Amino acid sequence: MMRRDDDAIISLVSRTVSPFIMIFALYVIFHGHYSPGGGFQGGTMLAAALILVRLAAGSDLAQLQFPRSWGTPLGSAGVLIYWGTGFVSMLCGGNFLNYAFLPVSGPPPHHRNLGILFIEVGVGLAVMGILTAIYDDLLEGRPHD
Amino acid sequence: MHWELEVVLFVFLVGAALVALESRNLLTAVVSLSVFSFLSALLYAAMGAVDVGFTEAVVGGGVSGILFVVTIFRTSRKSKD
Amino acid sequence: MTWIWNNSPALPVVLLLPTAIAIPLFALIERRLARWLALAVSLTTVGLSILNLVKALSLGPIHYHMGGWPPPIGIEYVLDPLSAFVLLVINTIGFLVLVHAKKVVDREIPESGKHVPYYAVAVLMLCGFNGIVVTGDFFNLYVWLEIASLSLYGLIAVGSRKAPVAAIRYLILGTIGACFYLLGLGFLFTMTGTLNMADLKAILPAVGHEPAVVIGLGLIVAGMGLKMALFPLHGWLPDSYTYAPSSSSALIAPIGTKVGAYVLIRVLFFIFGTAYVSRTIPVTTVIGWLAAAGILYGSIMAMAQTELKRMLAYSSIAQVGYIGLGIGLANPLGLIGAVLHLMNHAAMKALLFLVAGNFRTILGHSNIARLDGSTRRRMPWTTAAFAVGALSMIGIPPLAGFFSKWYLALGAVAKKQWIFLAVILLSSLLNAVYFFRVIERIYFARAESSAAEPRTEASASMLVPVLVLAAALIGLGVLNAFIVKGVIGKIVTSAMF
Amino acid sequence: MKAVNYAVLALFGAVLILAGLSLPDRGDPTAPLNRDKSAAGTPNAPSYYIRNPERDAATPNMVTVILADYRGFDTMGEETVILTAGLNCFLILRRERTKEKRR
Amino acid sequence: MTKFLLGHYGYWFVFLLMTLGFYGMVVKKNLVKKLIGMNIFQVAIIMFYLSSAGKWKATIPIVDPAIGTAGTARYIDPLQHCLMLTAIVVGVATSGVAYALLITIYKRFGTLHEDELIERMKNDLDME
Repeated sequence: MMRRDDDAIISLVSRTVSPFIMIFALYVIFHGHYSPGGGFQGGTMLAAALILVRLAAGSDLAQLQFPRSWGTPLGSAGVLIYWGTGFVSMLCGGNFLNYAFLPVSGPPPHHRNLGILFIEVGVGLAVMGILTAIYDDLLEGRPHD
Repeated sequence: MHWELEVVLFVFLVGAALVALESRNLLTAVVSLSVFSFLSALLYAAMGAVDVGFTEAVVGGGVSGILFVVTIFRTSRKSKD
Repeated sequence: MTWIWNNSPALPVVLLLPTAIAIPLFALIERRLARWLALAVSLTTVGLSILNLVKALSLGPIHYHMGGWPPPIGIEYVLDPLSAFVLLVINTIGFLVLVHAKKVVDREIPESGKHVPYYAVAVLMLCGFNGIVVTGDFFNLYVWLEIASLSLYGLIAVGSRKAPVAAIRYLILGTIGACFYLLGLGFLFTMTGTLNMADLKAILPAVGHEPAVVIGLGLIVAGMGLKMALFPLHGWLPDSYTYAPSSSSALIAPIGTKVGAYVLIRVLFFIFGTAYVSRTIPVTTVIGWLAAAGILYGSIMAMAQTELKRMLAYSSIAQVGYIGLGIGLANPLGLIGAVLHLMNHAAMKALLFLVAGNFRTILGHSNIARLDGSTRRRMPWTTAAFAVGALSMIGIPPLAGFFSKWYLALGAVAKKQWIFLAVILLSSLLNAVYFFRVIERIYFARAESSAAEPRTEASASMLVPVLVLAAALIGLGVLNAFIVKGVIGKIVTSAMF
Repeated sequence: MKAVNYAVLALFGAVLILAGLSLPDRGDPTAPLNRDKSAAGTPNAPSYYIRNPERDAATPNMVTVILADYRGFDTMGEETVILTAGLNCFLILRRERTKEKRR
Repeated sequence: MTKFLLGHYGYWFVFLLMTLGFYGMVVKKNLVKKLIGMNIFQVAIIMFYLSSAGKWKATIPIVDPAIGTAGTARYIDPLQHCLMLTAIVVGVATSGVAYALLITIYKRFGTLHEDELIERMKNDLDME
């Protein structure tokens, strides 16, 4: 952000909390079938954890954790996972996004369950990558340099 | 759905919205907007929409607020109305 | 082959989306791939839309269930003659503009790092518009509308220095429009309990008298009016078109506003039905009068402009007014006029904005006062194409622009709306005044420097789309009876008159 | 100009109140939203969504199933919206880093 | 009367918030204030959908084995929740683009007040 004073407490707390937010975010993504939550919430929390470190340690130091150039590619990959799940079911004879045609074993409800999991992961990746990228872009070209 | 809880939250929401709109200091306005978002997340949960409440709490109270504050820091903090 | 045949309604959207993602990734390998990918995918969608049009005309409405769920439960894509027709218009114009874009983008966007995301966002915009046109679900329409609008804001904002201001004004007004749409949809949804268009149409007779439904329809019309720049809601348009890069204006002007018009036609005549929107509540009458006012306002403002692009922008307000007028007439002839003008205006405006882009690239400006005979000598083909486009805008008979006005006039006569007829005639006159001003400067003004200037015609990638569009204007005019009978006639018979 | 703005605002509020008067009661199980069949006799989507997610997708959270399966295409559009926003920020704000270094 | 009040009070609050947001968008001159109004408007629309979704004496839309899925009156409508999740994302995306535009505008013209912006644009020499 602007000028930053290195505060030991802020740095310590944010670095300690950030991994726990990430773990909880992963839980939210993968447990979305059974409880409130899902890809979008989890992805936003992952982005929040990354942004927290960026806020506390400064954008330059946080590059070690999550480089600036990863945001957009990861986000694109997330959308591609979503689209790919739909497209594979299209190639296997169903309509677009018809998970019952996914080439996995088991009865159709199981296919759909798995399909939902795939796209939740895609959504999570996409949201995490792109929100972080937006944050980085907003900070690009700081006034003082 | 519990109407007593909802009415209280609605009143707070209107207050937060007014502060956000009328404050001359944009930072106050933005923080007030975050409060607004968080209260609305509570309201969604009170209405039974836990998923939406969760999302709004994470997005409105968290990431969107941060992005807005970043914007304020990159631009100006004062407003004439 | 059968796979393509079965999935053709969904394929344009399904193919455009991953291309938009692939463009930045492939551009890491080779910068020039970005443009070629965009061109390839938009050419593919043109082919698919031709297939879709043939399919919709021969087999009747085609329903494609996303995820295999039947309509009230899942989202369905519907291809009927109207959506297939608009799809073809949009994709063809998009392809031609993208072919033209290279030099303009090179010149008008200074940072070369922005070219790659520019193409990606342009493809996303096409994807959004394709989605809007084919979808049969109101909420899905909102989602694609947002994609298209967000891309438009970005495409405008990379223009000249003042472009971001125009973009944020467009963003705020556009978001108001989208919010109105969502709110109106909320009212409709709360009253009927469905989001599917066909389902809503079946339920409406039971609840049509409720104020909430009427107001929901009003809010949707207001939101779409904002998106298509209907007269009192046009505030965002002139600045956006002027300051955006020429290739963006050439994408937005023909496509962006037309999609708003398409949604209005779809909602008013295909879901609520003519009897409801013209007799139970007078929505179309209001639209008609506003459109008439917009035609006069746009034409008069266009006469006062000295900048070619700004003049074209005001002329767009007037031309969108014609479509609104056709909607306002609410009779079959008026609808024929509106749909025909949707296509003709898309071709004409694309042509004129591309010519403005050529002027800017070759001459470095597009100021009307500085165009003169030397412009004609330097760029004979471009100026000839401009003349064709301008004559078509005025409505000289063998060209396409004449026929849509002709059907609108017939519709006004059939409805005995003499004022609308007078507005159409008067505005043709005004069109003639402001376009002849430009043609006069190009063809009859003497060049300031008498020295013979070398011919510096635009390069092939910029010239071919312009010439194709000019030829298309002549062709559409000549084949007009065929199009009206073969395609638009089927659209009108499927509407609820 | 200011007066016009306030007039638009008043009109908007009045229209909303008028519409609100005819809306069905909140939380009424017999409102058109919550019936099993719509007025035209077509099946009503929300009640289908409540009854069948476990049978169709073996997932108890109805919102997840609707979001990802029944109306999955909406969600793909939503992801595309986010992607569009990201690419737009890229387009509007990002400058080329290699060039800056060379300067 | 009580039934009407109990069934509609939520709508009045929501409409009040909507009007507040719309007021911010059309009356306020500062662009940041306009964006704040936009956010409030969007949140109010989300609330409108959710208030129409609720049912008295119903539980959250996650299948509870103790209730079963035979009676739809025991669960809150899940469809609006799903729609509004999408709407929230759309709102965030719109705001993201708007922030980017605000930063660019401030860098170029040094103000976010609409009247001043028009004034400075007039004096700007870039004639395009």
